[in-house]
Amino acid sequence: MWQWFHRWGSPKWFYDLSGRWLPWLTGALILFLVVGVVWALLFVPQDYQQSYTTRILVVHVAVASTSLAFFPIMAVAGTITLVWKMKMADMVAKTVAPLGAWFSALTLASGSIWGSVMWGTWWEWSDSRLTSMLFQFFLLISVISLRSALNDSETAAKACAVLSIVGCVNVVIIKYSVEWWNTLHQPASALSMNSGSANGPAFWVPTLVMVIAMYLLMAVHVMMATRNEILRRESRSQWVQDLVLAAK
Amino acid sequence: MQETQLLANGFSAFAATLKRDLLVAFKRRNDLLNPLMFFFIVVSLFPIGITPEREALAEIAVGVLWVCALLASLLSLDNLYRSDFEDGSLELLILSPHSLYFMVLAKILSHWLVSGVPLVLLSPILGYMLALPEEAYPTMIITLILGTPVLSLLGSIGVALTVSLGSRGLILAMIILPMSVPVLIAGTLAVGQAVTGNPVGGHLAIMGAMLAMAVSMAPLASAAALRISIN
Amino acid sequence: MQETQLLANGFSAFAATLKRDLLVAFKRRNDLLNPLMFFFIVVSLFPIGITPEREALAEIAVGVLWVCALLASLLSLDNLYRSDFEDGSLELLILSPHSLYFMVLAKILSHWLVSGVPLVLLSPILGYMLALPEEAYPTMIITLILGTPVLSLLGSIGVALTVSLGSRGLILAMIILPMSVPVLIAGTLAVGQAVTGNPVGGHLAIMGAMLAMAVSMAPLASAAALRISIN
Amino acid sequence: MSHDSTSPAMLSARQLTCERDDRLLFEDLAFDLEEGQVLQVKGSNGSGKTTLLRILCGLNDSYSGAIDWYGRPIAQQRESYYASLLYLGHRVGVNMVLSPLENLRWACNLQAPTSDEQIYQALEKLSLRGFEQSPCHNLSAGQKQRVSLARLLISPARLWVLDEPFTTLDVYGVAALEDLLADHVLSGGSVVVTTHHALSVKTGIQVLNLDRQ
Amino acid sequence: MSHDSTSPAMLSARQLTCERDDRLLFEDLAFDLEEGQVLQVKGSNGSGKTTLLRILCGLNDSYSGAIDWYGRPIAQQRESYYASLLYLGHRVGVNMVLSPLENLRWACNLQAPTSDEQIYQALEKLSLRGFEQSPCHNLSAGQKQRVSLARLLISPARLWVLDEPFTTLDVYGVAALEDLLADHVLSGGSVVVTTHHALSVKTGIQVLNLDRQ
Amino acid sequence: MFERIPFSSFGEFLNMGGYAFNVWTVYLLFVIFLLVNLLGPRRRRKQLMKELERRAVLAERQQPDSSD
Ligand code: HEM
Ligand SMILES: Nc1ncnc2c1ncn2[C@@H]1O[C@H](COP(=O)(O)OP(=O)(O)OP(=O)(O)O)[C@@H](O)[C@H]1O
Ligand SMILES: Nc1ncnc2c1ncn2[C@@H]1O[C@H](COP(=O)(O)OP(=O)(O)OP(=O)(O)O)[C@@H](O)[C@H]1O
Ligand SMILES: [Mg+2]
Ligand SMILES: [Mg+2]
Repeated sequence: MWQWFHRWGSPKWFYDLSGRWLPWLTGALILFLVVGVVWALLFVPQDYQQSYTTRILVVHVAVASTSLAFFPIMAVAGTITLVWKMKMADMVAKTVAPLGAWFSALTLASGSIWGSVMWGTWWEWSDSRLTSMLFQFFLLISVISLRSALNDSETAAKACAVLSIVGCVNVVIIKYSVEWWNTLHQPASALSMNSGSANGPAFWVPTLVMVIAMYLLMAVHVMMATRNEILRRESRSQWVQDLVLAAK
Repeated sequence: MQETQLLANGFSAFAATLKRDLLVAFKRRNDLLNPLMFFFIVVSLFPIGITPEREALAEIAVGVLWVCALLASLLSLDNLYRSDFEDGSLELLILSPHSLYFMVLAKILSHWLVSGVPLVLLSPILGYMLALPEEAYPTMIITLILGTPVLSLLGSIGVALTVSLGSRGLILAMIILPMSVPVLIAGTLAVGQAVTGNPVGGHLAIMGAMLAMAVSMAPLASAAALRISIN
Repeated sequence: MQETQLLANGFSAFAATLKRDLLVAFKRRNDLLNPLMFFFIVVSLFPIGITPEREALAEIAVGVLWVCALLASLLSLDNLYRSDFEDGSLELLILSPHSLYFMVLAKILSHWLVSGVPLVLLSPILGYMLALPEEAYPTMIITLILGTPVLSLLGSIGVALTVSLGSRGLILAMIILPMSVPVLIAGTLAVGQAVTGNPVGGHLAIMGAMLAMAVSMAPLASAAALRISIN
Repeated sequence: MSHDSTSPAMLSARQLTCERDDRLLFEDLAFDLEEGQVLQVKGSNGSGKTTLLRILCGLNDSYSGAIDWYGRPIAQQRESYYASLLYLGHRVGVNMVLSPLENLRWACNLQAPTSDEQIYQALEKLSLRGFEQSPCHNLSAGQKQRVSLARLLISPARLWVLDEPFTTLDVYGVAALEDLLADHVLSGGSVVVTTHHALSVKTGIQVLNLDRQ
Repeated sequence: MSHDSTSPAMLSARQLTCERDDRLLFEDLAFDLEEGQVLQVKGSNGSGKTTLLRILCGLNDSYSGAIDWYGRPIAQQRESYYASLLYLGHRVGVNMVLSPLENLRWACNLQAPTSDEQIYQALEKLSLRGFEQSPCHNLSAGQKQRVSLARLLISPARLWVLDEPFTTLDVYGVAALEDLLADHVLSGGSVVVTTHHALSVKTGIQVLNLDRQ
Repeated sequence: MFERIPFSSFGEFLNMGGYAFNVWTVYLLFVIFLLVNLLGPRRRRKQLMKELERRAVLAERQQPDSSD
């Protein structure tokens, strides 16, 4: 167990391993993406109420449910950074945050584009998921800007770790409090996301394919970006120099 | 024997820190007056910017009061560790043999006494100016008493994280404001309930729980953040 | 001959100052992003604190937008001269052989480019989120274009006056906010007129006049204030 | 702990290595500081003196190696280590709004309870008489430095870590500080100090040079 | 203008008196600084050296008396006076976010257009090679001081007003600065400087002692 | 599970039952999102390698002088 943990902590080991995995993961990603998108665009049935916009839903749900994974990941990575001072954890945390912001932004965008059809409005404060997703986005941005503001990378790593942990707790609390706030202000049923007939295997199977594709995307992106980060931070170590000279 | 000695010294260090921070605030004067005046000015921007009609104001009163309390607390927090960081006092604090948790707690307590308490005291007047319904006053005051320390405590984490940055203000706001949303929601909800005559016990209990959690966790997080920032 | 030489040097000093301030903002990154995010976050506190209903929001939209623009400008102003004062660059600026008026103008211009312009660009989205009536958009944007530089200019006086004070934030707010009330009133009035379909030319003219006056006077006042603060 | 441990040194470092911004500042540094000794850290600008002092105080943890206080790692005994440590850095640790008296009242109480009498005496010795109650904002650079030096006279700490304590002091100030150092060392305390100034303390001075040869 | 005016001195002061916080710092001070001269302002901590230097630069106006630049009051010819004045104060005037290059690009262009080449050379001479592009936040105290000293090498100013320029410099830095001062004086410039350090410049040093006898 | 493809012509497919704007905007954003997050790291990797190579060459050139 400990050995395993230590190996993960070694940048070189991660670099080699991810180098071997990346082609496979990328292949799987492309496969799932193509299947998911084609299925979504061609085969998803039209809804009596939502017409062809169910095609948006496939993307939306996949991106949205993946975007919820980011704060927990960052919090775990942050804990590892603070407790075991493992550099790899911080590199992952660093690359995950901007990706999470992209996911959140796309969730917000696809959700509100669909909302413009379903609700006749692009934005609706009285829906708890919208509001809490917006604040998740804000918190992610604050983690990113804290990191870019601190110019010492070690300080930045630890500060962002603290902020991610606090933020993770906070995202949960915000989600509950926003829900609670809405149930009291006005019934959310009219706007419930589960309205419509977006259920049944014809819908959820392509959605599942897309969800898997999104997790693969996360894996591929994080691996590639982390490899870059490793090269940058370890640029003076012997193995990186060998690697650079070999690549030339 | 030695243990109790250290504990006694710890108390005297806590007291010295609290006293010093209050003294600084008192000497600066502004620190005492400004959160109040800021609260007052920003609250009075709304009748100017939005509408002077009493019914319309009454509807937004609670929200405006809470948002302004949040902003006032945010602005006054900026200086919680800043000047200590710049003049090197923060290093002394960290190098003291006593638990940083209590030292940080002393600083936060002093901040709350200086900026939170006056705000609570001023709130009835502003509530009146914003035509807040009468039955909401007690709840508003209680929620502010419970909520403003939470704002100070949460804010302290953000300040500790950003204390070494040259450009402050905004990044601080970006960290603190989203974190404070739950307090804002709980506070406005409770007062909203009071206006409509519903029981508010549950909401107050939740705010109390938030306060308890913040008191126990936030100074720890702030202390960790301070150690990181000073590195 | 020597005159033109000095003038040319003056321009190069102006350009160097502008470039430097933009560079600092760009290097910090956050300086570019933060006023925007702050504006966004503060605006979104209001629906949460007040009400999520669109009709109710529509009524307060203009006011909230302007108040938040004011606050965002206020918070980002804090650093206009602060870090220069602390590291001694301000002394260099004052001791330059060129007119302090232009140097100050360069700094204010850079502040506006970094914090005012993005805010104007973001305002339509926030207007939408606050359910601002459609016909108000063009007026809102024009008033913000005219109003945000006035906020930067007026703010600069306040910052220059308080730059030597240890505790910032709030006293700054107390100086700047009351000064900015006329802008706030003119801005919200103009947008309010646009909502009700009335002509807005008069209000815009007033705002233009304010801008002209601020451009000519505020840098002078700021320069004087800086000389006093550095004493 | 690989060093001879008949009686462990007050402060000892082994294999200290520090890298900042991809520049190796020092590598495999080792020293033993006994009671009653002065360690002068030398080096040109940017050689890592301040960094080393902050590392010794636990204010910076971007290093590898071992730092022991009486034979046990400092991280394991923060409280007792800090109870006998006094650090004076580049930044003086003096609040501008408060007076010297108020500043010292706080700074000294952080370590151990202190009476005003002690503070008055310390300020007097550093020729700050008459300035006890005026805000530090109105003091000159050297006077601020003196306020922070007053802590040396009051604190019970046995290890002093001083980062360029002579800056901005006039000749009398320098002499007074040298006397202080000598007294401290004579009474069994020890000092880690950086300065670009020629130290003239009578006791044995151990010199640690950070410049790469 | 009561002094002999066959050819007015570069900088001259008459009857300078300054009181701060009800303490008289100096009274009826007078001096003439000719081209090619060094004026060293001496005095113990808090005697008013910094205050005097800031008064000479027009940064402080809580004084009475006359300060003339080539025979005319400085207040009447700010622009031409500032065009030939360079002041280095206790605070280094270096922005922490910018690199030395960017800092100097601004600071020098404020006085006169400057090319990057000049800046690189100046930084090289002050052994800051390799640090030109790294943010000043990451420099040590002495390195920051060197960045601000680089202005001396670039600026065309003929009067230098330096407030404790030797602080935090190592021995090489001190020697380099002394060379700089000597060169400047030889080429007809003049210097007002405060330091608690023994100045070893070859030219005639005029000493102004602010300590009350 | 596989229903009939509900489009009879390509035009109808593009039209998406009158919601062309909404559907295609989302997919456009989705594609941009994919491109940014997949090609971005690749581009950065290329830049980084170039930079590292440049530095390696520089170091090699300097090595002979400093190693003795
Ligand atoms: C900006 C607007 C929106 C945001 C930020 C948003 C956010 C989210 C999030 C975070 C999820 C993931 C929930 C989970 O996996 O547990 C989700 C799922 C979903 N959203 Fe949205 N959404 C938005 C608009 C909409 C709209 C307008 C609809 C349609 C009425 C909609 C329908 C759904 C459905 C059906 C799901 C999956 C159901 C589930 O897993 O519970 N969303 N959305
Ligand atoms: N801002 C101020 N307001 C009022 N009095 C001040 C202020 N700054 C300094 N003083 C007083 O003026 C006196 C002279 O200060 P100054 O900084 O000029 O001394 P100095 O000779 O430069 O000393 P040092 O060698 O310590 O730098 C000091 O005694 C101080 O008390
Ligand atoms: N915050 C920082 N981040 C990264 N590098 C830094 C930081 N502070 C200092 N350094 C680097 O560490 C090196 C050593 O700095 P340090 O302050 O320890 O030097 P010093 O020996 O105290 O020098 P001086 O005599 O100038 O005070 C410097 O070269 C500097 O570039
Ligand atoms: Mg140092
Ligand atoms: Mg001085």
